[in-house]
Amino acid sequence: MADSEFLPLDRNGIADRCARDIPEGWVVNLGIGIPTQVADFVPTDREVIFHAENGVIGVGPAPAPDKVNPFLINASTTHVTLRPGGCFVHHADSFAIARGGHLDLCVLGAFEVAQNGDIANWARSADEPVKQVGGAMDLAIGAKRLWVVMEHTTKEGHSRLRQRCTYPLTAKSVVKRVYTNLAVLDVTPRGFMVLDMIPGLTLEVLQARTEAPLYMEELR
Amino acid sequence: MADSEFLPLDRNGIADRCARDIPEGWVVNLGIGIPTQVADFVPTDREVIFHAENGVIGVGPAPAPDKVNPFLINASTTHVTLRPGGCFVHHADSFAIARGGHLDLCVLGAFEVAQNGDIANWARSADEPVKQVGGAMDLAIGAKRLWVVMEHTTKEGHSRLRQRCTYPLTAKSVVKRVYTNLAVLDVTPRGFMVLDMIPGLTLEVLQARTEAPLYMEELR
Amino acid sequence: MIDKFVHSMTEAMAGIEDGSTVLLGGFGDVGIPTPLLNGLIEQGARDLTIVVVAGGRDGSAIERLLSLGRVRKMICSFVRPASLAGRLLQRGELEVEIVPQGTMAERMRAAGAGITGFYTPTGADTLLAEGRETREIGGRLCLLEYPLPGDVALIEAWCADRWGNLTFRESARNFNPVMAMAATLTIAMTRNIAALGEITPDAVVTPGIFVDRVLHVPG
Amino acid sequence: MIDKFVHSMTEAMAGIEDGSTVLLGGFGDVGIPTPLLNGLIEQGARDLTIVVVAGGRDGSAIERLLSLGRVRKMICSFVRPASLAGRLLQRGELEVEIVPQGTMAERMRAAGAGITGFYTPTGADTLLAEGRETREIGGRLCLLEYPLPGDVALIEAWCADRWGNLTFRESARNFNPVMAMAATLTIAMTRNIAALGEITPDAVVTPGIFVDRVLHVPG
Repeated sequence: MADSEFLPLDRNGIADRCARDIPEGWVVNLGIGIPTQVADFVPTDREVIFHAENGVIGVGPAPAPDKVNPFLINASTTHVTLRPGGCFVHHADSFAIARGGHLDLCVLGAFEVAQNGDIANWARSADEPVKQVGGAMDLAIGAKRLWVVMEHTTKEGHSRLRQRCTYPLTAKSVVKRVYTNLAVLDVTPRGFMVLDMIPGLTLEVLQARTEAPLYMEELR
Repeated sequence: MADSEFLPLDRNGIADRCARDIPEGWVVNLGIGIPTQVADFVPTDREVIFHAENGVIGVGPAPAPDKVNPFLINASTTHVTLRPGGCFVHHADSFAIARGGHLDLCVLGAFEVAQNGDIANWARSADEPVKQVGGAMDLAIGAKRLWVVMEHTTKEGHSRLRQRCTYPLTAKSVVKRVYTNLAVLDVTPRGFMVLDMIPGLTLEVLQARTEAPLYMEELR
Repeated sequence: MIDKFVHSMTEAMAGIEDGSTVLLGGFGDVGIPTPLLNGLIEQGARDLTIVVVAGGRDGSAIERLLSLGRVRKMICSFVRPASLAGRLLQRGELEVEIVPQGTMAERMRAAGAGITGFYTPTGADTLLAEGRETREIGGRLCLLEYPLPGDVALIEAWCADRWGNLTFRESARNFNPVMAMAATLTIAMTRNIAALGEITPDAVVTPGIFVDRVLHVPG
Repeated sequence: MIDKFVHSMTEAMAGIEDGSTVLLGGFGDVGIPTPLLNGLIEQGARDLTIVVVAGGRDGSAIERLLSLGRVRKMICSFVRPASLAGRLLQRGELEVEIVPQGTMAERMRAAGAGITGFYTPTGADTLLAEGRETREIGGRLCLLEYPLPGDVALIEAWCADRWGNLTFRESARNFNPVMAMAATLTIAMTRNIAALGEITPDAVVTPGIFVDRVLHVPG
């Protein structure tokens, strides 16, 4: 089957697909990259409380260019607004929220996710001298649910969904769901369960691009 | 020498004597009992910041009867005022101040103080079924300086300044100074050093009422 | 629309189960959510563990809860021998865990902050450390303490909005914000209500994230 | 009269010694006390350990401090390979300790709160735990973390009074209040000054207890 028979989602498409599954009322932290874009696809009339590591609770959309508040940024250090009902806390309180189980959801990018829910998203190898961990480890262990949004494969075509991660771990057994440009998959005791695929894609084709074994629930 | 030749301080006298030694600018926590009275003897033009365990920073004097704010009490649960510059924190932050070394001074009452600075002020015996610890253990280990104000002897005439405490300890090796109705004593590596005595009292008489050995620095 | 306001005491207390650990805000007579405590008495849950700074004065709602035999265990800093809690303890009808006040606050903060244990010098050299794990850190004996989470927290606030953002009056703040973050189900009563956004963002003391239900109890 | 205001940068920086650990507030470009950092550069202390969330952008005061060879070690969450810090690290000219951002904040809070150690699941299953003490608590692997105190903290505030009470602007709060409580000598710069009592008691974010010196830097 040729690629032309299905159209992988672009970054906005992945973000949009993820945003669809976030219900009103959840407290959500969005990581840097595609995750940050998820907020753009949550309708503004659906009240979702976005938390940023730097102590902003109730992050709103980007300001109009002439309304930028220089003191108000999110964890990606881009200027944002504050929703009515939002507030500010300091870094230790902000991470108390993240680590203490008060986030209904955290959405992170990743290099790899393993079928047992392990996530690798902070370093490409143990020997890499320069590392950037940020808040990923805190968020990964602390949120009630961790979802990952990422490309299904690397640029070289290697699967990012794996039996075991090959990159250094961020946390073990924490990922609940993965949104890729090809599919939505839950991490289950049996491994990756395909919930949804882009139109035109079959489980066989998806499996061919995925190192970890996949399964689908039979329709009853 | 008969008792009539010297007049032991009353509770106000002890509090007053202690207050004299508190310089401007210190952050001070006062325990329940005589310690609370110490604040009454700090002149209002000497800026001392009183901290109460229940999260009041900058405790001021008692309000006029018609100016009582029902929401504003100190750790002894009596109504107080707030000095300009005062503020409120929650209990965990309040004890972060106490335990984190941010109090220049804590003044507590005690049953006994030992010559190595041990303090016993929370329980009369290990077997006592009903205990009240409050914040004493937190304050005792956390303040930069711990001073004790107490009667020199029990009602039965037993010395409260001891070689070793006989009551259950609140903390070990923390008391720096003791103010009693008879004397002011520093806890030093050599034991209790008498700094000051009430008029008419001699070291011999004081020693006769004190189980722990005392010494005075010779005038040079 | 997020709306954490509930409109009756029954709704506020719904689902509190027998055997729950209930965190009770307040210090002295200030910041105690007495109407919620009365609601809990009415609701009927028993075999409770309550966490509260002191064992309850005569005539208080806590004393009433105790007198009805609804409390199995009390975790607190003070029990007065002459109080009902003191008498129940001496008769062996109430289990009491005495915790230094700062450790009590810190253990609840730890529960709220995802800290799974911490060391403190508080109490390490005392009776309270008997049979427990200690460790010398930086030349100082320290006691290992574990988090103190609640199934439920009952909180008194001064002002609240529909997201559950809370402010407190003066020293009525005390344990309330700490308990709010430490419980699975945080139920706040508030004297006043504000429209969303009406509480200045910098003035919010307890973010609504920590609050599940808000009951307006004027006066 | 308590007056924590100092009236020159020289006075603000007085006594910072070689070898000090300096906590630097800020996140992104917000809440960074750049004038104080420039003051520190001027003051001359070297062999510093700096604690800061990220390794400094091109053109930042942190980059300047690094470029002058004044920093021995950096404790941070992010170092970009292309940054000066990244290059110094790769050349072996800078020691870097990478700490998860939440652990970094919590370690400073612990330093300020008298907590002598704590356990967290953060990082326990990772490279960062290699060779370090872990412990299973409640079925979860946890890492033992120690406090991270500073000799000095440099803080940016929005408004201050003579007792050193501070407020912050929006997300400029970030690490500043945490670092203020974690350092022996906390030096704050403030854009605005208030008379004592003018900041509403409930609006004080950092009590003056945690602050040693305040420098007014308008604008």
